[in-house]
Amino acid sequence: MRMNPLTLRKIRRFRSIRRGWYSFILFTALICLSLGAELLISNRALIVHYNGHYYFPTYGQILTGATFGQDYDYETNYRQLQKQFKSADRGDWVLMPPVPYNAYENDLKTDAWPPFPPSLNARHFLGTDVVGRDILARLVYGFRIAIFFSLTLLITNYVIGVSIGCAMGYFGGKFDLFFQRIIEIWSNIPFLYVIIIISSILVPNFLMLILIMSFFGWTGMTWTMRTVTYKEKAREYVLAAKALGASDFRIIFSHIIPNTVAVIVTYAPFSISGGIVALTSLDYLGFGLPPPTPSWGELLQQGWTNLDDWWIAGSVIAAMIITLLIVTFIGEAVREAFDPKLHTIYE
Amino acid sequence: MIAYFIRRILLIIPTFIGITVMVFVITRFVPGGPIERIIAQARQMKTMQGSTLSPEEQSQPLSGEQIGELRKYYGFDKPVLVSYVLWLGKVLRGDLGTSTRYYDPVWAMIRERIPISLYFGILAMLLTYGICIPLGIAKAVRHKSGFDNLSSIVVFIGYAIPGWVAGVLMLILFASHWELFPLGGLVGDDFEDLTRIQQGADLFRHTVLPLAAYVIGSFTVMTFLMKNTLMDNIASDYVRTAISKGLSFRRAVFGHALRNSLIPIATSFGNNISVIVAGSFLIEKVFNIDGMGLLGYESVLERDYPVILGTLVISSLLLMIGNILSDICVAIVDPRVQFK
Amino acid sequence: MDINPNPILQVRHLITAFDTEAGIIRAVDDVSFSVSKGETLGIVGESGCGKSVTALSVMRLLPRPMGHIDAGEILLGATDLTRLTPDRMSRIRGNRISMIFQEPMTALNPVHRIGKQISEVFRLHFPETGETEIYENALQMLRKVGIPEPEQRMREYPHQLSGGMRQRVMIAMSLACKPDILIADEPTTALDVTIQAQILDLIRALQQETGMAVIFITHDLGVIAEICDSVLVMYAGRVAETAPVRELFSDPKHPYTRGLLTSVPRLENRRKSRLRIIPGVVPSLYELPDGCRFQNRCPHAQPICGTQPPMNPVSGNHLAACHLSAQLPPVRKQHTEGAIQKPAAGKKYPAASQADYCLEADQLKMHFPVRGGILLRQIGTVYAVDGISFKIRTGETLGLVGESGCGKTTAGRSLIRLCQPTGGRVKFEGRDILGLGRRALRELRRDVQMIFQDPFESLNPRHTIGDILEEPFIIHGISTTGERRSKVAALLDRVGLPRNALPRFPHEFSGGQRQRIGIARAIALNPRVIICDEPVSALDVSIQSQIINLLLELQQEMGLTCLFISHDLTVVRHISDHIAVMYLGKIVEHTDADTIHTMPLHPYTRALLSAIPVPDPDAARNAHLLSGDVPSPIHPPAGCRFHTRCPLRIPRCAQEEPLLRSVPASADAHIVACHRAEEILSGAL
Amino acid sequence: APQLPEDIKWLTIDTDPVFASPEAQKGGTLNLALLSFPLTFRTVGPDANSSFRNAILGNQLGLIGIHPNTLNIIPELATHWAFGKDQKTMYFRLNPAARWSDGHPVTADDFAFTLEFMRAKHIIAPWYNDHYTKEIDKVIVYDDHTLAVVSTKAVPDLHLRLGLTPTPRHFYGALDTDFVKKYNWKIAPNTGPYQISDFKKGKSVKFSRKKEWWARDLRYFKNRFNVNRVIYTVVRDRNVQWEYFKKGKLDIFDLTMPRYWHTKSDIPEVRQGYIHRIWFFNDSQQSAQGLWLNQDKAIFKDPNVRYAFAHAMNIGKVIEEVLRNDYYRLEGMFVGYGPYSNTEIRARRFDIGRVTQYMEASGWKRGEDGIWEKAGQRFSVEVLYSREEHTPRLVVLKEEAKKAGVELRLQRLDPAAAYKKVMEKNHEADWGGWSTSLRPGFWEHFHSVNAHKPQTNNITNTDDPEMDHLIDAYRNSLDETERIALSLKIQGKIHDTGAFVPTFMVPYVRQAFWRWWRLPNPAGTKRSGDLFSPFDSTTGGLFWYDKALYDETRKAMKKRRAFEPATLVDETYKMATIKK
Ligand SMILES: Nc1ncnc2c1ncn2[C@@H]1O[C@H](COP(=O)(O)OP(=O)(O)OP(=O)(O)O)[C@@H](O)[C@H]1O
Ligand SMILES: Nc1ncnc2c1ncn2[C@@H]1O[C@H](COP(=O)(O)OP(=O)(O)OP(=O)(O)O)[C@@H](O)[C@H]1O
Ligand SMILES: [Mg+2]
Ligand SMILES: [Mg+2]
Repeated sequence: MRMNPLTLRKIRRFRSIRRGWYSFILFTALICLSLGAELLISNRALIVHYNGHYYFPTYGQILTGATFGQDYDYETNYRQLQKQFKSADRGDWVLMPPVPYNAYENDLKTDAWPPFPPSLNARHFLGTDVVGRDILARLVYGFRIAIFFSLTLLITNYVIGVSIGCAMGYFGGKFDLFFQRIIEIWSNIPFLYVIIIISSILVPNFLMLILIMSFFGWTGMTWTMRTVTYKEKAREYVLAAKALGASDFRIIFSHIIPNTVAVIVTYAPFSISGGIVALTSLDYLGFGLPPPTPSWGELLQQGWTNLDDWWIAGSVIAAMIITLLIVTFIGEAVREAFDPKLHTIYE
Repeated sequence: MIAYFIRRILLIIPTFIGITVMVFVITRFVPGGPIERIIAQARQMKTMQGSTLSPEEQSQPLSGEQIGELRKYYGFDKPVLVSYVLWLGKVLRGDLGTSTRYYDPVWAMIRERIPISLYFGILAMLLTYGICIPLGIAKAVRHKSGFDNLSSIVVFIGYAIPGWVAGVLMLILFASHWELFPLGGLVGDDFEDLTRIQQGADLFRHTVLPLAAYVIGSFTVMTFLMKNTLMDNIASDYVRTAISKGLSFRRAVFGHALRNSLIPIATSFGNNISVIVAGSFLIEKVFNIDGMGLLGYESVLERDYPVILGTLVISSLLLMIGNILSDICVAIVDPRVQFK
Repeated sequence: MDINPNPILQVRHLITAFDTEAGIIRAVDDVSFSVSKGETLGIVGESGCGKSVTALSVMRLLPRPMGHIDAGEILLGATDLTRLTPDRMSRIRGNRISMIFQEPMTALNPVHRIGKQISEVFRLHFPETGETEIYENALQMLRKVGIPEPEQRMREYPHQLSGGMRQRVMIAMSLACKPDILIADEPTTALDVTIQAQILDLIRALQQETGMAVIFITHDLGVIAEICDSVLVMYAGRVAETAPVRELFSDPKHPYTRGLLTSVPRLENRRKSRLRIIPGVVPSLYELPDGCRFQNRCPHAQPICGTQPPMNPVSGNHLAACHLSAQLPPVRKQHTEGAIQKPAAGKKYPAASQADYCLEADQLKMHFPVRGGILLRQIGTVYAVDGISFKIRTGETLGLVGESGCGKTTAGRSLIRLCQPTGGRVKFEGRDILGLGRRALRELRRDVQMIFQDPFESLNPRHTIGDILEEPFIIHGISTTGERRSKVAALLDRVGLPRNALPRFPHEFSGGQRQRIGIARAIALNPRVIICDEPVSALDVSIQSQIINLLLELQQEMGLTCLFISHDLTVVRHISDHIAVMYLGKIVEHTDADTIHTMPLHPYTRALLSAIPVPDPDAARNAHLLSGDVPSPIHPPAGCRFHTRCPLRIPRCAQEEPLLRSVPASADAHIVACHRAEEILSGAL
Repeated sequence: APQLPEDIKWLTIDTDPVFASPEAQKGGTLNLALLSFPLTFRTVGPDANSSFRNAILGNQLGLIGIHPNTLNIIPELATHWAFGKDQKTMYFRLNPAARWSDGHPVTADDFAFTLEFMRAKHIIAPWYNDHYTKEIDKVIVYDDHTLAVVSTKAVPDLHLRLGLTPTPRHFYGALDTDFVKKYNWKIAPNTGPYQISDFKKGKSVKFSRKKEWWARDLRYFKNRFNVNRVIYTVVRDRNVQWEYFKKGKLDIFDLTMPRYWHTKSDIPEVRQGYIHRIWFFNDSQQSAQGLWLNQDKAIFKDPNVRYAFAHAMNIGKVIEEVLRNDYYRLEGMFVGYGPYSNTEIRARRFDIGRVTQYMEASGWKRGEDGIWEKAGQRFSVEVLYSREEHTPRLVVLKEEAKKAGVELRLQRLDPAAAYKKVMEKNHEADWGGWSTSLRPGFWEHFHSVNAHKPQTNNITNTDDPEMDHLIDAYRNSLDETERIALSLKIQGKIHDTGAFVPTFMVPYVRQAFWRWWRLPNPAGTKRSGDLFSPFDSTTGGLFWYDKALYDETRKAMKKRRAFEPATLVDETYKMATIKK
């Protein structure tokens, strides 16, 4: 399978738009990092050396304190263990990730109360939130959720939107008219209202939210797809396929849709940032993922109610701006690469 | 052409009915409506006051009969469709009903909010068009120059941050920290006691931040729409023709390319109307502005069905009329369009 | 090296380059020429050879910042245009030099009224003129270019005008200031032959009136022969040859010019004969060979061609950029190489005898509804195809000609049910096609195939050549994957494409190659009938002949029955056995290919034939120039549909629709729909 | 006209201590904030029970009041009262000086009208309809200033039930179907010290002090209700309210939440003494905050599991590390009810050992992820709550519970939805509190008649015949000592059931106020929930505005001169049980 040289050219053009290309690299790196977040940010040790054995607690079942000779049955507190091993000095050691906290645990102190400001010493690089959870950890895990949320949302939205939009454009006529009305109705229904209804009947989880959001989100893509399909449909290669006896299904999926990829791809980054913003807004309003799921909206809410603790609002707003900006830059570069504007001036 | 618009207007009807039916039906399934609130209130009273009644008598706060009467009072006693038709009948007579929370006529409530939304909306629109069109032109002509890149970055930053987040940020910085602007609201508390000029200044101070939050995102779309279409148009044949007639490039751009580039902008005009009136509840919430957005949002939270439906009626009508207006705008600027 | 004694415009060693993504290309490389007052210089060459860029350079209208003049001078009188400030250049444009562009559809600003666009020129160059005077002048110009009802047109928008009208408006605009030089960049390419003839006529007349110099750019040698005094032949950005028009046609001294002249099909050629071709394709400007740019296609190439040839003077002002111009053999008058033999009847395809009709259409109608009103009810009908009948014998070719919009494509498509005809009957080998169910229709598609006009549009840009050629087999579930591969490879061989084309994508090929792919796809399933919808119209002359040859070959080998649609009578005549001429959805004349040329009986056919520019400066011309445009197929004129433009109309034509009938009554072969056919036949008209 | 019984023993009290300060001066404006504009000025009917109703009702006096410190009956509209022998009737003699705000005298008939009014269907308040029909039999009017109120049955604490407030017949007249709409924004005449004088819908409500209030010199009202105006302004966000307060646009800010007390209020204005802070302990019924376990859910059928659950809740840690040791552990469901409270009961403390013990006793084992398991069931409990502010507490509980092998799944629903879910008894554990009344009420929450059916308050679905028996006895007894004994016993049983896990109580109020506001000493009463409550007839209106201090402070602020910062702690009424 060879890459279409047109596509290759677009990719090359994309890479030549440095702002977008570096954003893309950064974004991919961020996603990869967040995928392996457990290795960087976790309260589980990376390696424990105890009694001559090595343990790798990061993934898998919990190791209770008893495993390492502690007197409790719940999950080992590795930070404590590290200190203990150090002071005991019997050759046992614990290697913790750079940020030795997970996104859920409350790092509380008896004589001081969260939120704690950023501290290199405590390894809370961005400080803690109002319950003593590490903000960096919550940002990173929140990012992971948000990004997968918007990716999944993107896929569901596009699958539905592209199919329906394509069908509308391809079949036209009554079918088109009918769906136009449906979409008009759909996009007018107050989306928040439905979210509230759903969240009042059950707590929205990841899948539910995706379902609800795509229930309303698919319409966005249909209009564009419809117009694009109309255009593609009139092109001669479609006629050629028809003349060969190709079925409608084949024409839509093998001929038209591949040709609309450019449109789909140019819209995708903006949909991703849209997804992130939507999830954050919902979380902010309290209709998003249930606590204690790490979420940016919840942090933003915290930041807003604790303006004096600037690092909360500061971290999350900065994270949001950076992420969205990166995605926007990618989107813009993709658009530019796929649809370069002729820059013409005359003397 | 007229037939086209008449058809468009006729098509509003099924859509309108579809939207309102959907929402009407949904309202019937949301927990926490007025009756449930009354029941809850009754229960609360009951706990507080205690009761001496014998156990057999009643363990629930309200009897079925009482609930029945409440249902009647709020019009929940009839089947959904029947009450929908009744409701629709009233709407057609211009009666949007009465709020089940404030017991004010819904239309009065909406009417009170519309000027505020309009105020921000029109300002936002003026600001957006006023900035984006010249900016778009400048960027199109100086594509890929330092100016273009820099302004793109600025505009993209604005685009990346959701308006309400920007609002929060601005409020923290400019209102709370530096105290340059007030913390929200549309006018100060002492507004009435001020002179005209002071009132204007006060209004201005209150307007700056929310307005910025409103427009920050729309800049990008508009600017780039302008830029891209203008670039397309400059590259098109007729501009070359114009120059070959002896026009300078500048005059060709302003005299020929610009008008064609305004067509897509005109298309967005109608949509903006509905956006204007709908407002953004997130921003309104942050800045404590009593606009349409907040009204809608609060009515949802408070299950104020008549208000929900009322705002929906207004906003969806406006949206659909806005779409038609867009078409009309396009028909005005573009002699080619032939709506059939 | 002045060719003209008294040049008004001199271009010297012009180099124009473009910065593109893939690098810098020199679209115009060392081009020199000159024009003097009243002279018409033709620039001819294949697509992409730099004709337009040359013109734009002269106008200083290159799209900045990509395009720039790198060297050379453009002298208008004594001023070097390349050195003028933009401001002063503006004053020259439209005033002393003006230009007409190829695309009349897009060259006018769609949102300004015609009047405004014309007046603008006056306003620009004569700022002191009053409004009424400007209006009068504009009106005057419109009248001059032959626009009927100019007052009304002034108030209209470009989209309300037909292509020919728009081109007239363009001409009016460019002549408004009585320029010294008019540059016409393919002003007629997008137009029909009849309209083209009108426009050429107009330009010629105006030139005579004002004595301006005209630079006429075209790829059509016929047009050159018709209106030019001298010719500049360009090839891949360079000048190949320049000569006075007669000399060029009688004694071309560059092998490329020779190739061009011989590869055009001519009415005097033998039908179905193999055309001379220039093999290969124009090299891309990105990978030009050293030395002569034509060397890879040149039949006379020699080692010396690896060095840049100088402009060798042949005589007076005849120069050719060829090392070998002096040694070339003299041109033979014989332009074709031996005819291709028709397949002997019953030899390869025993079932089909010559008398069998393979495809028959009977009163085929395709009406498109025009919807409107509040409820989108039908408020009108486009009579795109309005009852046409014909029969094609197995193995023969029927040519369908007519002007743009007359319903040729629609006829072709409804024949094979790419759109569902609204009436009539179509029979394929005796079977009725229109009644077929979904299944049967799919089966039918194996036997009836189509080749499309636009070789780029008709190939899915996202599919590789392999995918494209495999698709017919996949759709019809023929063969295993392995077998398919070999079949596809065989197809490539057949249409003369390299095997390594398989994994590549359509746009990696030139137009001619892409059309070969389209042909390969059409013949993949061994069809019996092929509908060719203008398969060569979008191709360059040198490529056109290659494709025509290929089609002829294939038809002969496979015994294909063909419906060949084209607006180019010469091509159609060359390839067809019979020809049907269409006008506004109806067939107006139908006979065998030779007769139509020698004895056209319908005034429309006559006009068509005479409007075709012949690549021969000495040919007599334009006895039957048509006026006006083709009427709209929504409201076809009553009576004879042609009567609105017919030079021979009589009152009866407006009332009574002439029926298709045999003329002379006895001969079955010549049918025509004209009340006055007999008079024409008798030579009275 | 009915005859007053002969042998009536009229009672009145004018010897209980007064609690207002004689130093108080009249004047000033108090600026307060509302989170949202009230939905109505009605006090009955739909949406009338917003927090703003307290402001309106605070200006509606009743026949009698309760002394906030001694809990004795004190006069309000009535000067004298008497108890009938039937233990169903109370007699009242009205203060002839009592006037409505529109100048009409308050008469006995206005009380009769209260009954009519409350029973009217048109007010769309079915609960009131019921209550005034089923609890109160009638009002007997003897003359303009003498009346009797009769309960439908003999009950203990009759005075808590029969102290009606009057309703102005001359204002309402005959009620109609459009009552709700018509009176939504009407300002009804009242008998209290203030009346709404102005309001801007959606923005502010202004109360003005009546210059010639008829009760201003009565013993228990003297030196109270001092400010001239009270302005409530709508500020939709508490954070913004805080900003308003800092700028002096609001006079009072509530600092009960630890974060506000400890960090947020650490601002220059406080450090320089412009703003004072007070921590005032009170002593009244504590609302029953805690986790309510639904015993109808399979997992909570086993008492051992319930006990284990209680022991897995590390409330102590939450108090210590989230609530900054400011909150107190609630030990049982009925704390602060005086003799009625069972002070022996101790809430179950976090104890992994006990959890293990209980769970193992019931045959559970820890699973691979450390959570208890038995027969495919995990010890995973869905905790329902609705207030965002509680999330921090719950996430700490959740993390701690994990150590004890219990998984909490937090489910935050919008209040209406959460309420509905609880009422349908679909919750597993509900995190919430129930408001209080003067005496413990058990029947609602623990009697089996209310179990296993929707829309009742027995949300633990407690169904225990023995408990029923005790509750019935408690309800039927008219003898105070017996009732107290039963109450203590029932509370013991509730503790044994283990279906309620008590969490926190906040037996104090903390507020910040600008320096020119003065408070009496002690700053409030035993039952004060808000030291700057401007209206309430029992505890409100004790503070006053000091013009001199105002001027001094403003001048100092202009000159940037600081005062001694002041943070008062008033432990006069601190509960005995929490005294260190
Ligand atoms: N704006 C441009 N940017 C880059 N390359 C260009 C541009 N315009 C023309 N060219 C290149 O210059 C070469 C000459 O183009 P030109 O338009 O002069 O050809 P032409 O002879 O007029 O062909 P045609 O008959 O198709 O009009 C082409 O190969 C084309 O690729
Ligand atoms: N789908 C359609 N709906 C309505 N009208 C149509 C449709 N297709 C073609 N027509 C009209 O039918 C007429 C004939 O069109 P057709 O494409 O067959 O002409 P043609 O002879 O092939 O012209 P050209 O040389 O430009 O290709 C035109 O006027 C065209 O506008
Ligand atoms: Mg060209
Ligand atoms: Mg065609």
